[in-house]
Amino acid sequence: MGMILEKLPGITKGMPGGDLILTTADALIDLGRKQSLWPMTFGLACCAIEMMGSYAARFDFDRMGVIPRASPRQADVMIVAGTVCKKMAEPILEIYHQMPEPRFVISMGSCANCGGPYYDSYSVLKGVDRIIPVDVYIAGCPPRPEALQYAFVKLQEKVAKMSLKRGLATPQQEKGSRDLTA
Amino acid sequence: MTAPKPAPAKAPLPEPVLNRKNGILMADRRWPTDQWAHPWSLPGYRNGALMLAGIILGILGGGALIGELSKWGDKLYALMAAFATAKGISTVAVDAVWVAIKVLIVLHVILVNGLWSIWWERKISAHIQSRVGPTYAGGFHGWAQTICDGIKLFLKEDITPAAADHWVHALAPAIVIAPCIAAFAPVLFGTDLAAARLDVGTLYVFAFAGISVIGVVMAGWASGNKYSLLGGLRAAAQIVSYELPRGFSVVPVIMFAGSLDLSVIADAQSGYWWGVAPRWFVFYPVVGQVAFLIFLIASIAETNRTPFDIPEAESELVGGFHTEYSGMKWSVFFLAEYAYVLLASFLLATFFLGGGGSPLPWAPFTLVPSWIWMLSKAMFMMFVFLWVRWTLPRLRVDQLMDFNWKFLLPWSFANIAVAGLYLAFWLK
Amino acid sequence: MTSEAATAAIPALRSDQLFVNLGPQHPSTHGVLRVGLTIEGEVIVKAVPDIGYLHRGTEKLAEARGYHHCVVLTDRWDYVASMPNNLVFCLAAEKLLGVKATPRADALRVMMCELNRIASHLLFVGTYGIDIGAFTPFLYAFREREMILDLFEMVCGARLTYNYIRLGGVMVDVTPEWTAKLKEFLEYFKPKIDEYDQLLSYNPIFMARTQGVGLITAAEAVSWSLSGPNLRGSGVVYDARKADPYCGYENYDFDVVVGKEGSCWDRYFCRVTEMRQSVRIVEQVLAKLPEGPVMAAGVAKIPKPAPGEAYAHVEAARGDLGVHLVSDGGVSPFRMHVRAPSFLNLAILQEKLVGMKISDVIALLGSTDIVLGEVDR
Amino acid sequence: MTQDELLAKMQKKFPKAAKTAVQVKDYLTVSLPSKDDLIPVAAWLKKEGFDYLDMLTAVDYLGPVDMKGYIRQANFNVFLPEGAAPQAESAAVAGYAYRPVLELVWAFVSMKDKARIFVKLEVPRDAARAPSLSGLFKSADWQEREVFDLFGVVYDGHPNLTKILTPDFLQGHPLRKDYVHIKDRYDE
Repeated sequence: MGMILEKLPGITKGMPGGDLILTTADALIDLGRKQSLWPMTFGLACCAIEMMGSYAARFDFDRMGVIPRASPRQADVMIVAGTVCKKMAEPILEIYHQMPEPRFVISMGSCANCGGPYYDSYSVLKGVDRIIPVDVYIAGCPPRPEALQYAFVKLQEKVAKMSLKRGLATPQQEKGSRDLTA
Repeated sequence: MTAPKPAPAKAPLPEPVLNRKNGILMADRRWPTDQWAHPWSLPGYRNGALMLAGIILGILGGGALIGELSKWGDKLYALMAAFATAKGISTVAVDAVWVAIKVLIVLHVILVNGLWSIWWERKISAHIQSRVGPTYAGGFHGWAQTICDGIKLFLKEDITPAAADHWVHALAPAIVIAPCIAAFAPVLFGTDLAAARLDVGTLYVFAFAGISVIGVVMAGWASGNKYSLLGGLRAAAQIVSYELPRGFSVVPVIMFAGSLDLSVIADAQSGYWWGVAPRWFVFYPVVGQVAFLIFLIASIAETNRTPFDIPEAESELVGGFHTEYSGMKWSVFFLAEYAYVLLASFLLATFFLGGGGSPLPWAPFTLVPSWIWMLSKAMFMMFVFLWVRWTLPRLRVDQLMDFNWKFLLPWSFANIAVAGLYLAFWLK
Repeated sequence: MTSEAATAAIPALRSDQLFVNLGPQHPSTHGVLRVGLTIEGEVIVKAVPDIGYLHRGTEKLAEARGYHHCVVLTDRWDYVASMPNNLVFCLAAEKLLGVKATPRADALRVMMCELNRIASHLLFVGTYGIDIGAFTPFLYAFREREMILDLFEMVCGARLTYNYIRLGGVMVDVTPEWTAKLKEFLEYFKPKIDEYDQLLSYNPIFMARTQGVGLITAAEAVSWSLSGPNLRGSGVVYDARKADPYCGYENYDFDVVVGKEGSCWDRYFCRVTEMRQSVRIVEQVLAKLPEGPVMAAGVAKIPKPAPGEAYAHVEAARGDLGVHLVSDGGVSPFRMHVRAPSFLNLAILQEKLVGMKISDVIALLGSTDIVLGEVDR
Repeated sequence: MTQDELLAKMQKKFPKAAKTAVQVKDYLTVSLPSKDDLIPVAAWLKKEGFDYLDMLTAVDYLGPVDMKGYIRQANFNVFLPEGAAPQAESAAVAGYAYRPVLELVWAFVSMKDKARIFVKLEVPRDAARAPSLSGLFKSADWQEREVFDLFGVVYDGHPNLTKILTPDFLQGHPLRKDYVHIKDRYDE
């Protein structure tokens, strides 16, 4: 199915109403992807408790179609919630590469953004974007569940801008993001 | 030494546009609490409601059309046969077309059910857990959530893990869902509204329902992942051992109805005791309730749902046998689970709740067409499935096996014995 | 010929062992803990817990921070209940500085720690329900926990890392409407604990899954030096609030909750009953809340305590949390060692897991209620 | 049982165990002259009711901490203006008895009569060896591995003395005062 869609821009180039088909296909695909972003239960430290709080009753994320999935194979978004230590960097990379293709990363909390309160520690990675491309950063230590929700809204806007002409690549990959081991 | 250049005059910052009209701060209609205070004024909400209403009317209309046309099923077939012979086409072609129509109708029941029950489960589980299920997906209470999930899963990258055995990995989902679709052939959708009227209906259904365990084990073994191997083996043990009580709990129903044919079983439950209580098998004093409960528990175990969801226990085996599946292959597993739940609820409605028959003999109830009664009973049983899932914790593997072999099976044998006594003395 | 001999006789039937990684990314390991399980069929033959995936080296960082800055680091040890972390560091530093917190500050400290214990046990009830397979209690427990977090937010502005207890007292005083809201919460919360009992504690499947599973005898608990509900679950009566009272715990009456046989259910039930005791303590503190300032005078902006050593320990939600502070008279602590209860509660796994089934591994791991921030520090 | 009774009882049994000059605030602290009498003292304490090994740690008295052990740019404080003098380093305090020695600390608790005693043992920094208490107390197993990992103290008789907290590729023992951090691939 993905293969047919990759050929669609080429096919519709010559047809009279070609662009109309492309834009409607884009709109439908992006709507589908936007409304069902499935994160992976991947809590590292204190931000994980806030993430659990956001799946709970008051900040219910199921409203936006966000259900936490246990296995990386079925997840679209990886929320890196907490301090990324050097010993944990290896498993994170492995899990990132197990996720199927249109995947996104939300770096939650100042520890994941740039090392946070552990800026000078010998065993903390100064920001998860040193090993995997990050789509949305959330400031705060730990950021409030509303901030995580706003990050999902921002991610949805980013997903809505993906289009077939650019070959279903995620916005991050279009900019040729630095994926060390891609 | 030239004097440092004066800093370029920066353009003054634009005046912040406050939400102010002629001086008064406008109550921002976009604030969520206001927005959902009176939702009907929202365009998205109204359009969503209209779309949903259109879809529901379409499905009900289609159902009613098929319900009515099925009454003249034989005449239609005769008409087609006559037309075919006039044109010189062989009757085999007519049969093929006739069967194709029925298969398409039943297949659509299963697929539409997939859409409906996944959304329904997420809404019910949310309201049980004092939260609000998907609301933004289709504008009106998130009705399009499953469609969005479907579109996204359709376009996910299809990963086959390197350590996996390619063919077995790709074939497993097919083997899980194919028997379930085939098992829907004799299932009753209303009084004598079934795709195929088999006189060995019950046996046929249980035979096909048993094949899916091969697919699950294939998925478990072929994924090359230790967790899915464990999940696959657990699933095999569980499904095979719960086939027995499920089969034996239906034997009293067959003894009372006198035949394996589902429609005969449904008709055997028509009529009313003392003019009020419907003669459903579930209301037979002791035998009915015990058989109903054993069949319900065994069906829950058969469809791998909590409290028997050991194969895909999220907290232990990460994802169970479908850990390594992504995108469309995984959603086939997901669809198969809900198809089996639908199959189980239709069987429960047919065996124990007098499928198609109306619970009260008076006028307004009997005028309701039989397929609406059948659908409402099946949906009620599906609600019980969902309700059990979100309240009970999970059993351990050996407890689950002990419960089956040491509790369910002996009770189903005792139930058959008591049913025999009923036949000998009461139902002569 | 016994069955084992029979299977051994036929080599093809001998089941080889499987090495399974209860990996660093696993829904029910409460964070990043890896347990290398060697299993045979469903039974575990060998278990090697592997920690350090969240080791941030806070003990090394404390040696480069001022005393006031270290209080920020303490919030991130046991991030589920971080009030006791602040308290234990401040008690040790106050012993070095020779400063005594004001009576009102002591009462506020006790109240905040007990509220935080309730919030932490609520999170435990929720996640333990998910480990055993019941998804719904998680949502109910988090509904109450959000109310407590609202109270904390009213007082100190943060939901999780409060930084509320400072050297010499408490950050800010408590407003009258805060105490009114607290009373209202306590009235609302008491019947809720019975609801958890009915929903989870006395649920037959839950009891079947947890009673008689992961038995830890009193001698083993003492030898592995467990602490908190894990120790009391095995019947040992030891509570730092009674043994070594601090901040005025001696003039509140509450009883120490003790389990009987040290099974997963006993540890779970100790925590649920402890919530009731904490509600009793908070009510008594509210009743006789002393007046006066909340911050002791005489704490310098950059404190330089006299050279010496101090050890303070507190009954945190997970056990007996202690801090050993050594000062050489300089700006920053010369050495700060954290006696983390979860680090010791986790060590017993390598011996207890052998011979259990996989579902019981999750049950036992959940019942010890460890938090990885505290294990790895 | 007050501290003095406990000290008296202990000195009757072990005359060499002296009360240390620097006491841990309001707890009894005893120091042992050599590492051979650690096991007898621990065994005796266990019989006396101190059967709960509460804490096991080490302190490095070499001198103020070396700033190269941290990954810090020259001026990490963003609020200081460009070129300002970096934040005050942790300077040595005049008159404090720094000595090149690792001091191992054990804390035993007796739950019956709510008493706590700290036992100290000074060990040379380079060949830091000490007998392992994992025979008497099972909880010593992980705590000794942690002190080995962060300080480099080798405990004789420990079942498996390996790294527990720091990542495998980290050389050196971080909590030593003279630890210098070697940049690895995650630091560039």
